[in-house]
Amino acid sequence: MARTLKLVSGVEPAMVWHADTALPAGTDLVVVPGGFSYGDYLRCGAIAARAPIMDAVRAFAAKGGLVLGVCNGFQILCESGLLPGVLMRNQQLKFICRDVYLRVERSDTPFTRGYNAGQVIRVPVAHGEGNYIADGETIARLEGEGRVLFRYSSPDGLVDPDWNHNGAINAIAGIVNGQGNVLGMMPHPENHVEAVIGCTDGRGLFAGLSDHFDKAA
Amino acid sequence: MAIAKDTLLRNEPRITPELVAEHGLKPDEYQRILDLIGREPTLTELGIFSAMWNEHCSYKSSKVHLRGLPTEAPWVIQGPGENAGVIDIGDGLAVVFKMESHNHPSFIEPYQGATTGVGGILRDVFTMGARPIACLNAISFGDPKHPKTRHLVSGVVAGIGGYGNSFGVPTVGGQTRFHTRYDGNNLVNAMAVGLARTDSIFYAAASGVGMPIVYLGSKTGRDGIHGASMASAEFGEDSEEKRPTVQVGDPFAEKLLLEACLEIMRKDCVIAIQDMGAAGLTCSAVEMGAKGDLGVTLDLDKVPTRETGMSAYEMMLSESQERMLMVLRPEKEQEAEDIFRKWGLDFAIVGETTPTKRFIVRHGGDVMADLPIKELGDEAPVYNRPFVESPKLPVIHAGDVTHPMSMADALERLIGSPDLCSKRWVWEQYDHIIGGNTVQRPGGDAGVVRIEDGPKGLAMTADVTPRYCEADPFEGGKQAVAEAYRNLCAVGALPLAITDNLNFGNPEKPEIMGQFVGCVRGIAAACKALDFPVVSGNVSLYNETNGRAILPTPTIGGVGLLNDFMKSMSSGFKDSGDTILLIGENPGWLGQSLYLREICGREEGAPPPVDLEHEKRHGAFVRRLILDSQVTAVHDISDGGLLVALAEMALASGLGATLDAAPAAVPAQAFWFGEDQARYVVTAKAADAEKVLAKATAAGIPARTLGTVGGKAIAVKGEKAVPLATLNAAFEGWLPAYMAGKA
Amino acid sequence: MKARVTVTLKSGILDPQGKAIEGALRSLGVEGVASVRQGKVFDIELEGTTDRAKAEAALKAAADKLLANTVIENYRIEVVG
Amino acid sequence: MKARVTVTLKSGILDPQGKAIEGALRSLGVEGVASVRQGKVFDIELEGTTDRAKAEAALKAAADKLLANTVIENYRIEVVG
Ligand SMILES: Nc1ncnc2c1ncn2[C@@H]1O[C@H](COP(=O)(O)OP(=O)(O)O)[C@@H](O)[C@H]1O
Ligand SMILES: [Mg+2]
Repeated sequence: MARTLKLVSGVEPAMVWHADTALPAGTDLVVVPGGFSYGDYLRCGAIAARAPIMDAVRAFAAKGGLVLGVCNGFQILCESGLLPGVLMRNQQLKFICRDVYLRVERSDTPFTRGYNAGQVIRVPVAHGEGNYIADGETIARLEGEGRVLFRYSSPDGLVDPDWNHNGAINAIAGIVNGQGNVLGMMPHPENHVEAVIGCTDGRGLFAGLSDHFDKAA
Repeated sequence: MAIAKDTLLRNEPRITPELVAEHGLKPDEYQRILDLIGREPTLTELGIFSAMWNEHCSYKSSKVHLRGLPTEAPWVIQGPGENAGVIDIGDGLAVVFKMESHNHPSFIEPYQGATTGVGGILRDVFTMGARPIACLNAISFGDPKHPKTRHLVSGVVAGIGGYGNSFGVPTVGGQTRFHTRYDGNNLVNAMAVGLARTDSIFYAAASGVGMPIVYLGSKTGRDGIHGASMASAEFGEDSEEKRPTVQVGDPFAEKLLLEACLEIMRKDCVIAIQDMGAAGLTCSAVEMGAKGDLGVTLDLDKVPTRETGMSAYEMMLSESQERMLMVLRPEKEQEAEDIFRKWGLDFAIVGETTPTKRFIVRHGGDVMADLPIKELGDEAPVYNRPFVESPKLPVIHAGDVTHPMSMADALERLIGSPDLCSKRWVWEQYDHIIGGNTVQRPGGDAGVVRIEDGPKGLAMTADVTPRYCEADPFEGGKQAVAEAYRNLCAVGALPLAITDNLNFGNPEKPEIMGQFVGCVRGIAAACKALDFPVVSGNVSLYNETNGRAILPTPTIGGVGLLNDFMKSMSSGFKDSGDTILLIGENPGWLGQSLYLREICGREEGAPPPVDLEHEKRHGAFVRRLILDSQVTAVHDISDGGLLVALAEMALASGLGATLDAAPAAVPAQAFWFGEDQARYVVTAKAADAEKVLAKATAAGIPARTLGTVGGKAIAVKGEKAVPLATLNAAFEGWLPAYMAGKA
Repeated sequence: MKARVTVTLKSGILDPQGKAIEGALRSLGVEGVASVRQGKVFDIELEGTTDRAKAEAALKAAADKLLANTVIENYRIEVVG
Repeated sequence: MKARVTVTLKSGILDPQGKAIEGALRSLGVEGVASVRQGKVFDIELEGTTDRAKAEAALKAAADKLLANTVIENYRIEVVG
């Protein structure tokens, strides 16, 4: 993740220790990366969501700062209350590492401005608990407010159970909060930014963010 | 304060012949102990001897033969004998790697057994100062129809994934096989590969007298007591009952341990380091002292424990995971301790080095053990066990084989057979992309990872064909090395070195010992001829249940270097119209082939001979073609033969192939399904094909055109074409269906 | 003091593990299984307190803050002595 | 008929999850936690039988075959009616 941020934005990201209580001054994007925090014991992301640094992340998000959580980072954001819902075990109860296709639902957000609405991208997933679930009301609100940014689909954009590898409700792969400044997603766009490593479909997310900050500056 | 001749220590029983036997020591071995120390050992001492002198730690049956393996080359920094082997890859970087078995624990508790196997091998690698960058695993299970097999596959795969995924290292390759001879003894061989700086590699030998010995990591519990002795004993009917305390892995603790170890190594705090593996504290402390020509005194009252009332015996034999022993620079002790506390790990000074060359263990005010430290290792029994060579099997002539079905049906059947089918169900449960450096994922010939930011890349593979080893141990040993070599060449890597994991039955049986000796000699011959030295390894014997041994399974883990990872070659066809070429001779060897076994129902004959000179020349030729960008895809030919290799290339790409008929001189089935060695399939742009053929002629290497890439089927002239969709269903279908209970 | 906190999924929340176990039990020939729901138990030892009410308060804090995800899970505390 | 099967780790078997939770509770300021061990519960509904003994036998089979890993875990069955 750190490598991707640098590769796409040209800016070296700062690492923050879980027990710290403040974010570096001038932070414009907080990324909560993947990676089995605390062995994913108890529930994925549950222990990390309660780390001291998360209060600072919450405060940053409350002020409108952009937060991106990928994989375990998505789980942490849900557990910490920044995003609604939970990520349950994959439907087949197995860890799955493979490339999946995502339909980008909107392009008018800082996270997805590098894509076109309806575009299908190929990125890998690597998780055992990525099955997004929330109560009916929450799902209705997410859908009604257009807060689902990524959905598992077929290579030509069809949303279909065969292409929803973990069984998530409505094939949800990534959502934003009500203010639209916190994104959580299970797939790993940061792993598909170099042609030699797979493909470059994930680049759009980071390039879009970079663009967003350039415009804002 | 030595132990007097007749002291009976607190709560320790007298040593009886039964107790000696329970510790896996033979009467003459016990006599050796008596002679060595001049008195009856305490129970703790008996435990220490049993741990040090069992097969697992002492290599007593294998040592004399392992000496024959070539272990040197200009690029070898550290050969066998340390926690892992180390090779130089230039730019001040070293690759540290090793493979190790966790067979018995994985049979008793597949998930935890596999998990702790992965944890142990990762520790071996980062103990040397390397950051793990990839894992592989070679796993063998019994007959799919055996009632336990499905449960074992499911547990082992989940366990390997469970640990590696959580620890955060990609698993990029391996091998998965089935055979009824593994019914009661499945094999789990785990390999880890790490990256270090050549100027900061750490070793186990202590130095300096009066140096603090530090215990790091997780607390000690009663886990796996007798694990190492168990790994050296045959299973009987009652093994289900004799369940020892199972070790449980804690990948999160290990991740912390890794970061803490690398940090204190960077800060130059470490003189010597040794992970606690089999027989934990005993083996690690003795090795540190003995290698440094020093004595060691341990004070067990200082050892962090998880349970109350642990005896000296239990502490010395515990196999609790995620623990390390270190000798620190005294002036850096505080700094090291602070680092460990920061990572939330236990840190305790549990002893010191002494000039006496004695291994002294104190507990609760008593001396529980006082033994000569060098002799504990050096005087371990060494056996040159009697062995008989396996009888040579007859060569099966292709013309004498009758063929029960069409080529098309045979291909479909073979590609969907347990050994040849896709292992996607397995490797999709392993995170093979974490770290963002995986250039070639599982499913090809070798896994390839980028080294740091490039341009170098590392290729790795794990191979062995046990049925060849059974039929002819010497040729089988050669073949395992040759196949690893081939898989590395096929992705364009220069093969550098191997680790071996030698899994066999009971060495006290001359036939089994004969298999062992034959395979080791074969491996040695191949390593010598291919400039492919052995830098680390592991021996697992006594893999028998009720007197039936596993197939001899010397797994070879090979590592190779790509100077430019962007040039790594993959096996899938690339473009319609590319010409398909065969490199190597194809006389059509059917003995011990999967065709003969799966299609004709005959597991028979001598296995294909391996011409090491051909392997070397054909491998170099293929690497050259890749470097010169004259080929578009490369795949080596192994199990299943030529047509299976072609089908795999097609399935990896979705592009079919149109193939000429087999030459008249060779029976068609033998041509397409024979398992001759030293062969590759390559594809080239039509315009380059002639150049490749000319180059081969000039180099004296057999090469011929086979056909053209294109279409949606494998179409051999004069045979029924097999649609890729049909092949794909068979290839991808079997394992998921089997695991779902439907096959 | 010893206590057990039992965490179970709220009804209406899908339980993929429970479902899978249900199916597996049926295929193992265990008869009459209508449904399975999986939950967690935490056996907790408390020290330094003999006051039951205090212990229960501490356990409630533990459950609310960490052991249960109250969006999808219920919990129950028993102090067993 | 309803039943609960509670599966707990045998004593002496390491519980990494419990250990991590223990540490997390402490750093969350939950006081007095000496140790945590995590286990599982299965809430099972049985149909087609009203015979308690039969139900218990079926549950025992379920626990032995699937719910518990008897190498490292113990289980307890309660039929709750
Ligand atoms: N247990 C495993 N773990 C990871 N990858 C595996 C495993 N088993 C098989 N594979 C992958 O499946 C592919 C086919 O394996 P195999 O038939 O052994 O290949 P080869 O004949 O080239 O040695 C390889 O890419 C291998 O890495
Ligand atoms: Mg191969």
